[in-house]
Amino acid sequence: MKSAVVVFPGTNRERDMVRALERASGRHPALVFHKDTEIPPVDLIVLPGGFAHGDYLRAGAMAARSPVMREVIARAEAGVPVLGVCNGFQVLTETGLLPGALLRNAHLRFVCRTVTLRVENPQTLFTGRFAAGETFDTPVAHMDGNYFIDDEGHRRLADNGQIAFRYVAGGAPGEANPNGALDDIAGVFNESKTVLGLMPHPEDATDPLHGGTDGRKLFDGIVEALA
Amino acid sequence: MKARVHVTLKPGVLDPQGKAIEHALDTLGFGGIEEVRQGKVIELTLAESDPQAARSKVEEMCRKLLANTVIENYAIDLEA
Amino acid sequence: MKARVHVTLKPGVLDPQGKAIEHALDTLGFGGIEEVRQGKVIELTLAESDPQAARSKVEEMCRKLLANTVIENYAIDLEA
Amino acid sequence: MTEITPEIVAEHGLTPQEYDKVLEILGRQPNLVELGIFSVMWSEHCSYKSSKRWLKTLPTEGPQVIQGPGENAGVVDLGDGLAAVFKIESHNHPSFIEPYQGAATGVGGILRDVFTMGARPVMNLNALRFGAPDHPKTRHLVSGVVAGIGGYGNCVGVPTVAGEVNFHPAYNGNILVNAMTVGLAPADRIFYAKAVGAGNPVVYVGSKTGRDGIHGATMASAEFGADSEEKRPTVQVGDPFTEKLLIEACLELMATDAIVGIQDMGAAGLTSSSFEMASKGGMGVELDLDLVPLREAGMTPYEIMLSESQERMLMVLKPGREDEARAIFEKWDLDFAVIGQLTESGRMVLRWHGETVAELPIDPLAQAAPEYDRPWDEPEPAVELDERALPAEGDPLGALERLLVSPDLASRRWIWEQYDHLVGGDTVERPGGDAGVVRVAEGPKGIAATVDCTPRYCLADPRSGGAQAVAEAWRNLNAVGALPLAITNNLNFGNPEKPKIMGQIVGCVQGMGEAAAALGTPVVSGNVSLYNETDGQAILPTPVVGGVGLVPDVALVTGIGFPGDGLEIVVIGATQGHLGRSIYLREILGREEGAAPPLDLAAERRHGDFVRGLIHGGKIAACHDVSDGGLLVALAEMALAGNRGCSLAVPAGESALAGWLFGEDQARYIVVAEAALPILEAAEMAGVPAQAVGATGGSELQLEGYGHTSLARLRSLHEGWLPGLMGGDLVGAAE
Ligand SMILES: Nc1ncnc2c1ncn2[C@@H]1O[C@H](COP(=O)(O)OP(=O)(O)O)[C@@H](O)[C@H]1O
Ligand SMILES: [Mg+2]
Repeated sequence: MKSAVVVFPGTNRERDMVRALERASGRHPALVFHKDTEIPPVDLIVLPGGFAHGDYLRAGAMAARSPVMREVIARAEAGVPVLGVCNGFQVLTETGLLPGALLRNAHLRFVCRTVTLRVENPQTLFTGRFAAGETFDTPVAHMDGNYFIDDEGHRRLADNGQIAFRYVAGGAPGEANPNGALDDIAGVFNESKTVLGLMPHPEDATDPLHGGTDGRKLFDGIVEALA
Repeated sequence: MKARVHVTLKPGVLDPQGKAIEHALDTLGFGGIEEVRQGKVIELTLAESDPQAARSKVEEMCRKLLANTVIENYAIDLEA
Repeated sequence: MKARVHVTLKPGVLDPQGKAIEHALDTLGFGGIEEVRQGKVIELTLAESDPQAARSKVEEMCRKLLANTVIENYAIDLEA
Repeated sequence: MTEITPEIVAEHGLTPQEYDKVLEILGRQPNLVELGIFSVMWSEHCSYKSSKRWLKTLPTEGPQVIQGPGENAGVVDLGDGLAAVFKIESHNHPSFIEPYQGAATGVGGILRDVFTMGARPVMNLNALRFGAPDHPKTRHLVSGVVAGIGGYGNCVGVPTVAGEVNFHPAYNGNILVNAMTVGLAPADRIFYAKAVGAGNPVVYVGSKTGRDGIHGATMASAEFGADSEEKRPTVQVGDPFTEKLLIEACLELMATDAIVGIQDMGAAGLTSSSFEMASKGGMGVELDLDLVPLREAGMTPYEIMLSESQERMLMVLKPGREDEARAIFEKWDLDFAVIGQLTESGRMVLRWHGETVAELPIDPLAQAAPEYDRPWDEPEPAVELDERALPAEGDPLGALERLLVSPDLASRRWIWEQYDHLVGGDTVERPGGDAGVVRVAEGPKGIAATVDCTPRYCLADPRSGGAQAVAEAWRNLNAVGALPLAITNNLNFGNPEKPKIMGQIVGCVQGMGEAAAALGTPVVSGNVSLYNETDGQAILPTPVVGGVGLVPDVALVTGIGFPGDGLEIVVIGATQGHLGRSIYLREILGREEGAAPPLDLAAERRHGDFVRGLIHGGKIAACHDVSDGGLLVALAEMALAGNRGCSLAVPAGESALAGWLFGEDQARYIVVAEAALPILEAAEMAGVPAQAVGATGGSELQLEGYGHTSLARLRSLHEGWLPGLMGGDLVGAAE
């Protein structure tokens, strides 16, 4: 599987992501800079975590309008799978590739801790290695992860299997839902399930030293689907 | 010419900051507060001096960047 | 009664957000922007109906919570 | 031109004697710009005039030391061509005035000190001291400081992996915010602040200069009065996004050989950075202030030279390399301006609008910086606590519960969950253990780091308290399996012009020096923050020690949590039951008195080496040092971390129970292993006291003869206190 990781000014989890992709695919992803207007031919485009443009104005807002994103949108519309993690998820909602928006955490604090996720739709190219309802642990680290969507959008997500993961009880002490997200939503797909955005960081749960390797299933599944 | 853009959350969108302020004001002993909403105000100083042209330019900025119309409304005030 | 509080950075205080917005608008091809500053607007719905009393109450809220007077100024507008 | 009156001199924090020296050096009256420069260069903050005499006594050398004090940060060798670059710095006064921005810019400042030397920052730590939990300002300060530290470090993408927090009324009017950064650099590519080569261009990069924090350095050097909040100086606002770009751009340029010298603009901004660089290289410098990128119109040379705007650096480049450097900074959307050059003159010449606005001799000004041997009182020895006169402890588990919810022992999770402690994907030990550990260069090596100080001991006995801070850092590093390499320190004290306070400084520095020598951890960098007093009330003496160690293989790192059932628990080190100055004495008996626990540095070293050997030999499954709260608290922490209970046999008689369970004897660790016996035997061979005390298992903490308490209950108490305190999170700006 060939992949590309997009780096905006202020992105800071690109290395974590690169290593997770390497572990799963055995190949080094291409790094693409925000000013680039071309992306090499790849099977997967990844928007990693961080604070693109400082997350000033709104998380992901400025990154969503950078030159490289025009190409990302074009590829996504042509069916190339896109994965956005944390800041990457925020960027994807700002471009409209994913529905909804990510508001400030309900408690207004940054939150970094391990959470437990439940897989809500295992029949996608991203989640094929999981069973329906399977739970796994992964860290979160964000300030704006409070997923919001209006009632009608919410209904459509639910009806169409677009809710990818929900926060459930299990992880560290504290509430299961770390940010107040509507309906405990941690990640969503686009309508055709070729774009996935999620707040947690599966890439930081791929090495025994991370304290758990549950995140590998996600990456291994993607590699398997796209090989 | 100066433009002031107010960006506010649409009614019905949860406003964690507004909620927190409401709660804090309450804790500080301020009673009689029915609702608090927090928004952004963005002040732009423009070279443009024609109000009509300035407004349409700022409109475009709002649609393209300043507001996320999935969750936010915006309003523009111009000052000479 | 509604009160609208504008909280803005004092002149001279660095405004990283405003700076970044300015830069982003520039990159999007909007020329002729001389300065951008970002502030907050807080809308309060109060039970109080007397303008005088409302204003002095909101004044106090600003000093105690809404504005950080070390780096911010505030202005209050009342609407009936 | 402004007439320089005695009032103006005094406003600049210079004494009449110091001003006489100014006149002597210049042979004329200074103008205002020049006076401003003298004022910041000779401030306590920049000149260390009260502490220098004592700092010189600290051990700073060792085979592992690549760079000791005197540069932006210290550098130690990690082997394999790698070096750790680290320093700690205070941002106490600004954080009290504006907690979010004060703490945030503190983190920004220490990050710059580290990447200035060519290192990529890989871990942040912080040591915080707040007033009494119920003081009306405390919640607001805690909430702002923690959010500010997180806001900056999280955005820049450096994991915050460890720290410490104390609450005490002595900090009501002066909180302490000490931030530490550890970076990783190639050992043969360290960058220094020394500028050489006449004609070489002086280059300004980063953010524009505004009117921020003018006189921050002098503010950090003056005592607070009740009116300080009124006189609020312009507070600096941090821009972590720009800092992140600055890190990337600087490291990119550092990969070339274009840089001659580089220095961040910290306190006293352009003045101290240009002065220090020229002074170190024995050069002169000429700056054209019209070329400095400015944020505001109408700034004067005085303001330009004294501004403390953040996220700026000064560099001297090799001639002809400007374009190459400019391209990198422009790629990252940062300002870049050649603002002057080095000269042979040995003088600093500032030009503005075609005129010379200041001309100062560099060396005489640096050499003549005041240095005081301030009078100091030998601290009075604390009276030993008569432990036999204490009431017998009839309810040890009840006492444990009360200790676990006490301000200094309750869980800090509420704080460190606001710090991104995982970014980078290399965090091996998260906050909550003994030291933070980060894997470096794809492993197997790692760096461990910790910050420690026990101010209540320092108050009782500055000398032993200063030593204890070093010993505790040493212990925390050993406990994760790191070989301690070196330390940095942040000396936080009251007004040094008072002999009593000066006596605390002298004692703590002496103790720190003795311990650093005995434990083989030289001091390679540090920071001094004096005048932490409000209305004559000084803080507790707080000489914070930041320790850095090498983990040879991160796979060997031991955590504090009990990893399984049926493991045997061994205490390394002698338990004598010293209760003087303990948390037990303060929290359970309401007394802050007695002598600090005695410290035996030779034993400390022996026990530490022994424990590290066990870890490297793969002989133990978990390890925790015993510190605040004593043995039972340490065991409870291990049980909670592993979510597994234990049972404990109490060898002591009823009368000595409290001392055995809660005494704070030094040089102790708890280790757990499959079997105690081999460890006891090895300890005996090594001349190290060791005692088997119990075994792990179950969901309760059981104290034979005294009943049990459930982990669930302990957890809810331990985890509940800080969130409970901070409950009404958003506390008023002006509260
Ligand atoms: N300000 C802080 N930032 C990050 N971690 C912290 C902070 N304060 C405390 N911690 C973490 O909480 C744990 C307990 O702190 P402390 O009791 O001071 O440890 P120790 O007794 O081992 O020095 C440690 O892992 C420490 O790193
Ligand atoms: Mg410890």
